[in-house]
Amino acid sequence: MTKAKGFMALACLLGAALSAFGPARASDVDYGKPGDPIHLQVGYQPYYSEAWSGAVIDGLALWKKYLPAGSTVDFNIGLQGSIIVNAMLAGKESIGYLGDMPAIVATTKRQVGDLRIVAAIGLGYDECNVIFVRNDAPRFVNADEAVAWLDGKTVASPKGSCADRFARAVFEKKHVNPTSYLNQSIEVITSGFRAGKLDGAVLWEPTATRLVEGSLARRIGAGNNFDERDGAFIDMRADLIQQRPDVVKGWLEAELEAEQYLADPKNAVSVAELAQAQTTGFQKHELWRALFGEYSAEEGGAPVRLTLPFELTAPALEHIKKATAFLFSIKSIDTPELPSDAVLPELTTDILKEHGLTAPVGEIKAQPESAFR
Amino acid sequence: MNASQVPRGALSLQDVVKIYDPDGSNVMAVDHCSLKVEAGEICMIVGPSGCGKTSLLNAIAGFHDIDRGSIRLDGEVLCGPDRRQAPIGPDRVVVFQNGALFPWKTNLENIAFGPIAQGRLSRAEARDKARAMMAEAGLSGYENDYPGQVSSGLRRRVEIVRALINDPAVLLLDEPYRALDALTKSVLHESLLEIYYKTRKTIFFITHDLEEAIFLGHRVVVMTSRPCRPKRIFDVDIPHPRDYGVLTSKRFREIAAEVAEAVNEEALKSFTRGEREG
Amino acid sequence: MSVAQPDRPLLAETLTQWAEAFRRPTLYLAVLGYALMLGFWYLTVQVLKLPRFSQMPALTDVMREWTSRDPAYGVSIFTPIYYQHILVSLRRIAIAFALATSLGVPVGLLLGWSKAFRDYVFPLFEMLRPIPILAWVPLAIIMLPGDELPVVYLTFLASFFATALNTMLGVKSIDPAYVLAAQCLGASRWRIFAEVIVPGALPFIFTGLQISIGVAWFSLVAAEMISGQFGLGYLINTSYTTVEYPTLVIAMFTLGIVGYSTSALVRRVGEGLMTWRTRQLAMDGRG
Amino acid sequence: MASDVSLAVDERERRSSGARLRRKLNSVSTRRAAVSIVVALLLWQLGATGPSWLGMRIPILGASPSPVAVAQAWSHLVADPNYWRSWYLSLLRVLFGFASATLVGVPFGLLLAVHPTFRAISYPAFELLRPIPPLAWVPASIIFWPTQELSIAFVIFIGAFYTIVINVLGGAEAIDVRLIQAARSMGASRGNIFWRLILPGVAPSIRVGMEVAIGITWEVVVAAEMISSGSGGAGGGLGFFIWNSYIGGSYPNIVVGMISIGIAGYASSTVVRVAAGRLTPWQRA
Repeated sequence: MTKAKGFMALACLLGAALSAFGPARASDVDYGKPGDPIHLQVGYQPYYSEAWSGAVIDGLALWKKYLPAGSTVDFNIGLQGSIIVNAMLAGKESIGYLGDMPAIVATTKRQVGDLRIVAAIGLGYDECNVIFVRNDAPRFVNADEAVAWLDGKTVASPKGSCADRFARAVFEKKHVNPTSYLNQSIEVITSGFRAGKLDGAVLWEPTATRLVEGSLARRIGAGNNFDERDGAFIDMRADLIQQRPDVVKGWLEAELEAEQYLADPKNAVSVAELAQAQTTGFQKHELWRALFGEYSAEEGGAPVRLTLPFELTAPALEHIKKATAFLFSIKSIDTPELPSDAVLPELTTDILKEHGLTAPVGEIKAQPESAFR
Repeated sequence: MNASQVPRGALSLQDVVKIYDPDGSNVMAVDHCSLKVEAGEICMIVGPSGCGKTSLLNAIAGFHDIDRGSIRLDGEVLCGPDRRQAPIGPDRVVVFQNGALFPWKTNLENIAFGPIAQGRLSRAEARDKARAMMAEAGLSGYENDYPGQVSSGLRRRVEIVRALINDPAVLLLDEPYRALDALTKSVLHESLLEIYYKTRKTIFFITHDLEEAIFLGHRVVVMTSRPCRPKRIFDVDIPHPRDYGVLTSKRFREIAAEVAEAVNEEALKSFTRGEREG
Repeated sequence: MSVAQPDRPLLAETLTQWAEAFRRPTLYLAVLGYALMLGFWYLTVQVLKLPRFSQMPALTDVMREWTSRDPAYGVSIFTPIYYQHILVSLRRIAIAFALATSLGVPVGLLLGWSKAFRDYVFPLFEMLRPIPILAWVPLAIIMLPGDELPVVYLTFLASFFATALNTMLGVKSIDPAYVLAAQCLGASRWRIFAEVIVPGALPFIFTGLQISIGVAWFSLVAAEMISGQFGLGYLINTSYTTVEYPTLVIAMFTLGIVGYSTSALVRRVGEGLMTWRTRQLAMDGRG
Repeated sequence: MASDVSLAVDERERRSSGARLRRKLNSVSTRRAAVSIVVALLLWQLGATGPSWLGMRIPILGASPSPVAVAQAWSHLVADPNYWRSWYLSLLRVLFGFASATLVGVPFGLLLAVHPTFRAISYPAFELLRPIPPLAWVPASIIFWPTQELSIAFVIFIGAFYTIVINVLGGAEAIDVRLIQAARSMGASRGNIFWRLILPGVAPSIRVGMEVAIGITWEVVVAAEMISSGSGGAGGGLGFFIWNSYIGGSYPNIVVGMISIGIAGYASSTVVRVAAGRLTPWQRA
């Protein structure tokens, strides 16, 4: 037994050595002092048109104007918001462009990482909430009939995304029960339709327009048909907000300029070109139509494709509140309401006041086909 | 199983040649070997290791073909010019060097395997006959054990009984007692003789052990080194039935000296050639 | 491997073994080993919050979630969904394993026994085998209808190769003397196949089955992660994308436990069926 | 009638490799192998191009790309540098994961075998995690490790590590205890018993462990690349190449990727077999 005692001693020694590390708030990332150049890691989604303001900041390098000299920014592509949330929680990224569900879920993981919602960059009805059925599905009179058809079918949607939240909200509202509700990424869904394996899917633009233009599936409705909004937000790590208010303000200034650029109709085509440069497998027209083109009413289209609140306006806060309650009911998060300081509206409100602007800072109206050249 | 049947098991090998042709460098294992074994005779084959004795036995059993000459059993052609390879059959049962009892069958099932496989007896009849033969061979009580559970000596006796139940014309024994200790060997020699005296089966027995050859055999055939051919045949004129007392008799010593001298000559030749154990 | 003496009642036998176990130090050392591992996990994640470790789910959170009546993310031993994931995975493993065994063993026996069959089939076999099973995932998704079939197919493929190969090795390992002895005793080619080749290859077949169940779990997890619905692999991947880390760890440990018990079952069944083998091993082989 | 089991006299000494090779080439089995491969390819070609000659799609085979399409795709890819880059990346990951697993696994296995108390403590914990398949570690590994490269390397490490340790342990236990007693009776110290006796005794099972482990590393690297590419990684490698071909809808490339991995796997296991063979010269087959 003497050997065992030896090992016991060794184990205690090991424990002591580890605790010598000192319980520094190890999970905080050190961003340096205000004014120093900063090396930012940003998680953004060129494959999610509601959050294209991130793509515009990257494409036009707007961040250079507002961040301290010598700073660098790495733009990391996430195929869906929750991938970015994982990276932000792990401290690999500190700013994230997220759909409503991941943005909300991110603020409920305090024991892993402290993230806050700082800006509402888009509110709409058919940017994230778009429903598809297979091409050979029967003709439907309206969206309700189409959704009813999905009962007992195979439906796919990227779990943990804004589309997932919308899909489950609609299925609950319309008492629809697909036999298999698959968790598949937007890519797998695209090839799933190509291989004829899916009956339906719920996903976001621009992949939605790609399915339509590639005639891989048929769009049968969106948020407008079910009075279900979709929204996109910016989350930031609390330690970044606390250590570097200058960088946060600078980034939000760049965000404001990007949203104003998006709101100007004549920039539509250049935004599409810019998005094409940051994605693979998309035609320019698909990207243009995803945010700026028009869709018929029965396809769930509406004259206004997207409003750009920038500030956390009342409708944006209402949407967050409603979505949080729903996410708790389906056990996606473990609290019925977000912590009080999870949402920080004052950051964007101050900037708007400085610029003498009021939210929303812009609106994207559907343009006729002729507008694309 | 009475001895009054027409005596069977007369083997005659004429001019048998066996050439192995692994990768073109053909090696002659058996060189114009001619040998006659009377019905009911215990014929002992002795020779240096790797001299081709086993190939001879394999040819008789039909495990492989021969290149020239012929082998007859009771006058019938087993293999010859028009049929190179003898058919394998229960008339010539082989008992292998390190045993071939099926480990997954009990001793009884092993013995009953032959008659059932040939369809001569029903499962029940075969089992009864096997149980009777085991009793006769002093093996009762071990029927339901697996071979792995009994001693190697006992296993060897079960294997002999497994051969005998098919009433073969010839028993082909390929150094069956090689891996056994001297004590077990002597017990097995006596049990083999006991069985022989009851059945008078022809026994074609290959061995390295000179004393074993002389003690058991009517005749001892000393083979040359590779390629093997009968070099000298000794008649062991000690009368049967024999018991272990024979080993110390003068006549036994004389024969042993002569046989040893003939064998050593060949053994030296094959040793210098670095023959591995055949 | 000690063989329990049949005359002493089994209960007495196990009780004495338990009593001995408690006296020997190994039990305490094993507990120490587990304590050290869990302690390391608890220490680094919760107490010290080391740089990389702080993101990992905490030991107490995982345990609380696993055993809570109303788990935060809906998965614990008290929720039916937990058992649905386990059952779906087990069903897939069972189907794939059964198919792989019922196809793999005969093919393996034929590969070992008949030269013609081996000449024709083995080259194809050897060309397909080096391709990692999971490289088949995209092709499986495209070629096979539905989302259940590709997952089962992948699991089947991994097991099939393992079973067939080991069965073939089993046939090859049989001492030729048995075949010749059976021929001497007048057995037909078919009877030799049934009463010599098959029993003779059994030990290898059972090692093959144990490898096959392990490989099956290996492929099932990955297949479920990529394209499945329900199942432990699926649960692992989904709880990653939806940032439910405690559920992720629960799924991993559950997978470990379920995987281990199925392999142990296969091993126990194997040993049971081969009574002659176990007794033979106890008597240290044939003389 | 006798089955293929031959009872030829010992032929190994008289075998000359030249003759053996020539004999093997035109032997019956090689001809049959050629026939079966050609027939398989033909069936696949006909199956895949069902509509062209049969007018309708054949159920399962119909969805697969035809061998001709695969060959064409491969001819384009050969000129494409990042096809070879994915080879390079996957090979790098396999090598890195395999080497680290061997460097850690062999000593750990030996320590388990030699040191009873260490074994009593760490083996149960080691066994607790063993049934968890390596790929179940991918998400946890992505969370834990800072870069995607490290995450995949860790998963490969897990796959190979367990195999090597189990084999080394098995090998050490199989050493005939009488050898150790004999060495000890000749006054051998613990040190040289280990170096002179246990290590060479375990060498063959280290070799087997490495050969099995390299196979597993290929299984793991492909899947890890696929899974992590599914969750946002952009790491490249043959697994990623296959996944990208699937996503991009260019199905012939998928089959090219599969065959490439088969070749890479086969080549690396041969290299390991030869290299590890050095470990046990006395075991020359």
